[in-house]
Amino acid sequence: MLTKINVGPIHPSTHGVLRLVVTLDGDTIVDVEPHIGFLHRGVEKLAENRMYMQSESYMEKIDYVAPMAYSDLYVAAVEEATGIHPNERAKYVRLILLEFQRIASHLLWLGTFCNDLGLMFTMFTWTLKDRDLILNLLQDVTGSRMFYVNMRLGGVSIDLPPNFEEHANKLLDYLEKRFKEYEAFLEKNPVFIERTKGVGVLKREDAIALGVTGPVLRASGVNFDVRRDYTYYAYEKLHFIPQIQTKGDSFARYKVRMQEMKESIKLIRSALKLIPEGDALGMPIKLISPPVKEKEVIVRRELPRGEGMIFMVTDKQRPYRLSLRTPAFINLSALKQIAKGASYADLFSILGSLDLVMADVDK
Amino acid sequence: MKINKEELIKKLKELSSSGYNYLVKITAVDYIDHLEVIYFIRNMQNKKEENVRLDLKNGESLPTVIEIYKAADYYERELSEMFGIAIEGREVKRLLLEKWDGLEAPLRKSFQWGSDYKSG
Amino acid sequence: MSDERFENAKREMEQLVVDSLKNYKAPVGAFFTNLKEATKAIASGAIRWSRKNSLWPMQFGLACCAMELMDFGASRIDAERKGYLLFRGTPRQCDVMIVAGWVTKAVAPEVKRLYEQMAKPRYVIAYGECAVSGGPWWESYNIIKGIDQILPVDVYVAGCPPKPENLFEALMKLQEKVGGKIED
Amino acid sequence: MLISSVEELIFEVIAIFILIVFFDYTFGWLERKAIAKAQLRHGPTYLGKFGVLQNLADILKLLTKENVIPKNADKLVFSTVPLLLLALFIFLVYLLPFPNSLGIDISIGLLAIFVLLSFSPLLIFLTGAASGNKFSLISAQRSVIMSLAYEVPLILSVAAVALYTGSFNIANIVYSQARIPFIVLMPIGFFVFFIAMLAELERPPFDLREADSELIAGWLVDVGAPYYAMALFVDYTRMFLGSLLISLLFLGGWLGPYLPGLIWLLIKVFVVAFVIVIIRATTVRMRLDRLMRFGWFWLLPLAVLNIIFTFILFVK
Repeated sequence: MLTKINVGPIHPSTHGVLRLVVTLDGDTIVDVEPHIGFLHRGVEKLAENRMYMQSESYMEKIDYVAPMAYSDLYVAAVEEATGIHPNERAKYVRLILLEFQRIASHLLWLGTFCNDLGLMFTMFTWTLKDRDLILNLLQDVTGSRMFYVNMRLGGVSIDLPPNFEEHANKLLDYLEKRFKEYEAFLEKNPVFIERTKGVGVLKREDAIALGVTGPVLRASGVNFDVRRDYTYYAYEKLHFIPQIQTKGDSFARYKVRMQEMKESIKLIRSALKLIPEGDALGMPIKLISPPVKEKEVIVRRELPRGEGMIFMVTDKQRPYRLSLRTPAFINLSALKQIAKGASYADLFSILGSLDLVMADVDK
Repeated sequence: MKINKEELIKKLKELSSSGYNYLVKITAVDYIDHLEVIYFIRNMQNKKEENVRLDLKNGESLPTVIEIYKAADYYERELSEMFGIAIEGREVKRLLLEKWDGLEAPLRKSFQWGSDYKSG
Repeated sequence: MSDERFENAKREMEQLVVDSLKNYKAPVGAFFTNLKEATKAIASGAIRWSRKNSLWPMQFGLACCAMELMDFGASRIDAERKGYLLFRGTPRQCDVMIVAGWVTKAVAPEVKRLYEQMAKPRYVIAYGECAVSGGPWWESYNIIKGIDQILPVDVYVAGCPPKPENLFEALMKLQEKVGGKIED
Repeated sequence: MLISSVEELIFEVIAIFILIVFFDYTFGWLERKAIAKAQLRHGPTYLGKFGVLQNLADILKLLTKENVIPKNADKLVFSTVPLLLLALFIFLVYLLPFPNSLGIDISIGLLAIFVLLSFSPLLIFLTGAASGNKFSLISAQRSVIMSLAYEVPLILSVAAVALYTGSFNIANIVYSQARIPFIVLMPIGFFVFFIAMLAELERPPFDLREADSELIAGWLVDVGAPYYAMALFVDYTRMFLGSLLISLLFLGGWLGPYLPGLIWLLIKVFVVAFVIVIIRATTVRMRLDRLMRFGWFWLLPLAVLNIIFTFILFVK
């Protein structure tokens, strides 16, 4: 006998406002139908009616877990259109800040993922504490706790403070120690292994066919990372290596993110060594931005959740059409395939392992 | 590359069999007198990217490519409600604007986006 | 003529007084009435004290501000110090609904329904610009401009997003309101 | 001990009820504090010294909140069964022996307790099924299925104890641990009993019925605030019962040097309860099918092995 269960739109584990209509046969999931759009507010339309640099704040609110990554994506698109490119130091500064943002985002994911598995709030508070330290560091740099709006054409709004390197290194040492603890805490727990290994398997072919991105794609054994394959800023110089797992289950997705955090630490460390002296400040925001040179712009960035892409058709002072490829949107579409055949209890750990931000899905 | 609407399925099949197996995005641009639909596809082996473009007249429908790329599901649904493009060959349920009572597709240039602004 | 009418009225009034006295039960003892009132006062005081000091928020986040809501419960702010924690997922057992994020036209009926499912007494905090007035999405085609259009809001917290400390302060304000210090 | 007069009965009833309330309140506060410490927080601090009054405020508030009974619910069952559940657990505590000849110590106490204890999944099932909510219904189903997994090993591990002592009287069991507590004699049995008891107490990693992240609050989803206060009371009383049983059957009960019996018993009970809280703070939830497999492939053989060992080594 099939039972239909409505989960959401407001449910503790849907990470925002997501409605799932789950069809169950006993305890096995036969079908999951996500209903989205509860947070849709039309960012693309709003951006069409704003001057170029006015939209940056909107872009940050698309993905509130990693706002800086989105503002970087958008500003990079405008930079591409206007032909004002960041100098060498600005590239490094952006890279450092973005990698810190990636660690913060993954830390939050780890906490909520453990919540979904039923470890009520212990891991969550631990990772949030570490995330807070990163946010404090970013606050020292940008002046804001959550929405930074610190990317400017050709650089950043405020350069790194003089004692930044010392602070950052101290924080990185601390984080490295914590990651070891987390790994020991989780991977030595047989129940955690049991709940994640072999659960929610997404095969390599399916991952490509469904178009999933980011850590989900890499966990399925596809060697693709925008940071390497469409390299930008200084990733090539820092010998960046994408983190790949082959199993494609929840554990692989966990592992990829864990390794990515460590890789980010490595990247920041070497970037801090190689960063050139000089000035990283960009153009201050003015209502009238520099003239646009390109007709169409395509920009790709590796956001914490996956590959973000902006396709922009430019007008004189504002985008004629701004098309966003948000990673969580396409990762959610894979849920139906992954969750089929899993037990109801695993639905939320699978959902959690995809690392969805609903505002990112709904645009 | 720019193609005709009739060639779309054939062209995409050709590309997907030659290794372009990853659909990055389907998007559309409203040029008031016509619509341009763009398929971004990628070869996961050598990471090359190709975009296939076609022009649609207003009110014209678009053939579905879900047979070739599974990922097209959500993108086509999004297109159909954001631009009001009808999709041939599949049932298209609403996606983002499930409970929306607006009549016009919001991303068309003719959409009166400021109308609500005054009443609020 | 007029005297007679006055007489009649006077008699009726007396009769009314006598009748009303018949229904009046004399107090058994002044002590007992005082005790009853005292218990009543103590009980209502205790209830007010308990309501004031245990405001459980609902585990319910909509958008950006939910991030700060998480931080509010985590170790830096630790909302449990004043009894603001024990996030319950079900609306039946919560007191405070913290609307953290923008409310779209699609989700507004759900939020309203959730509010109606909460048991009385219930309070609403509009947390962040979007819930207060629509905030940056003021011009969007799919947004409700302020949660107060559909729910009675007790405390507004402005900011985009407000820091978790601000939410703590807002709950302290709500405490004062529940405790009777601030009139509605 | 047998009860000789009405006064004694009343005294016992009141004394044990005070004990239950004392434990429930202290444990409720301690658990909040311990969990908060595990999560690098402080827990309640403002209300009273170290926030001891926080739970009082919470309970009072819950009891005075509006009681919502959903339209789809079976009103009679929904509003009476939680009360029955509470009564059941309080009654079960009365069946246990306490030092200083407190408690109704009947000769088949052990048997009676485990027979009555197996009613609790049924009552939870009734509450869940009566509330007319699908999440509660799933929780109710889980409740019954779960009991299949842990009930048999639980009873078998207790059977070894009874086999060794040759008595169903719990006081006798306690006194036969005068030299060595049973945790040393049959560690396997203790392990099985402890795990099965965790499942019985609905504590993580076996809190499948009240799985917050999946079922919101399980069988308590549609329960109104006053009933939730009652459910909390049930939870803590059950906790008291569980840790009492563990300390009476395996840790030597109230026997111990120097200190009076009641103190020893409370110390043991709180230690057991604390261990259970630590487990709650550090482990993720198990899945139903894995729990079944664990129960039947691990706990049951271990329990049988324990009985065989006990029989060969001590009884012959």
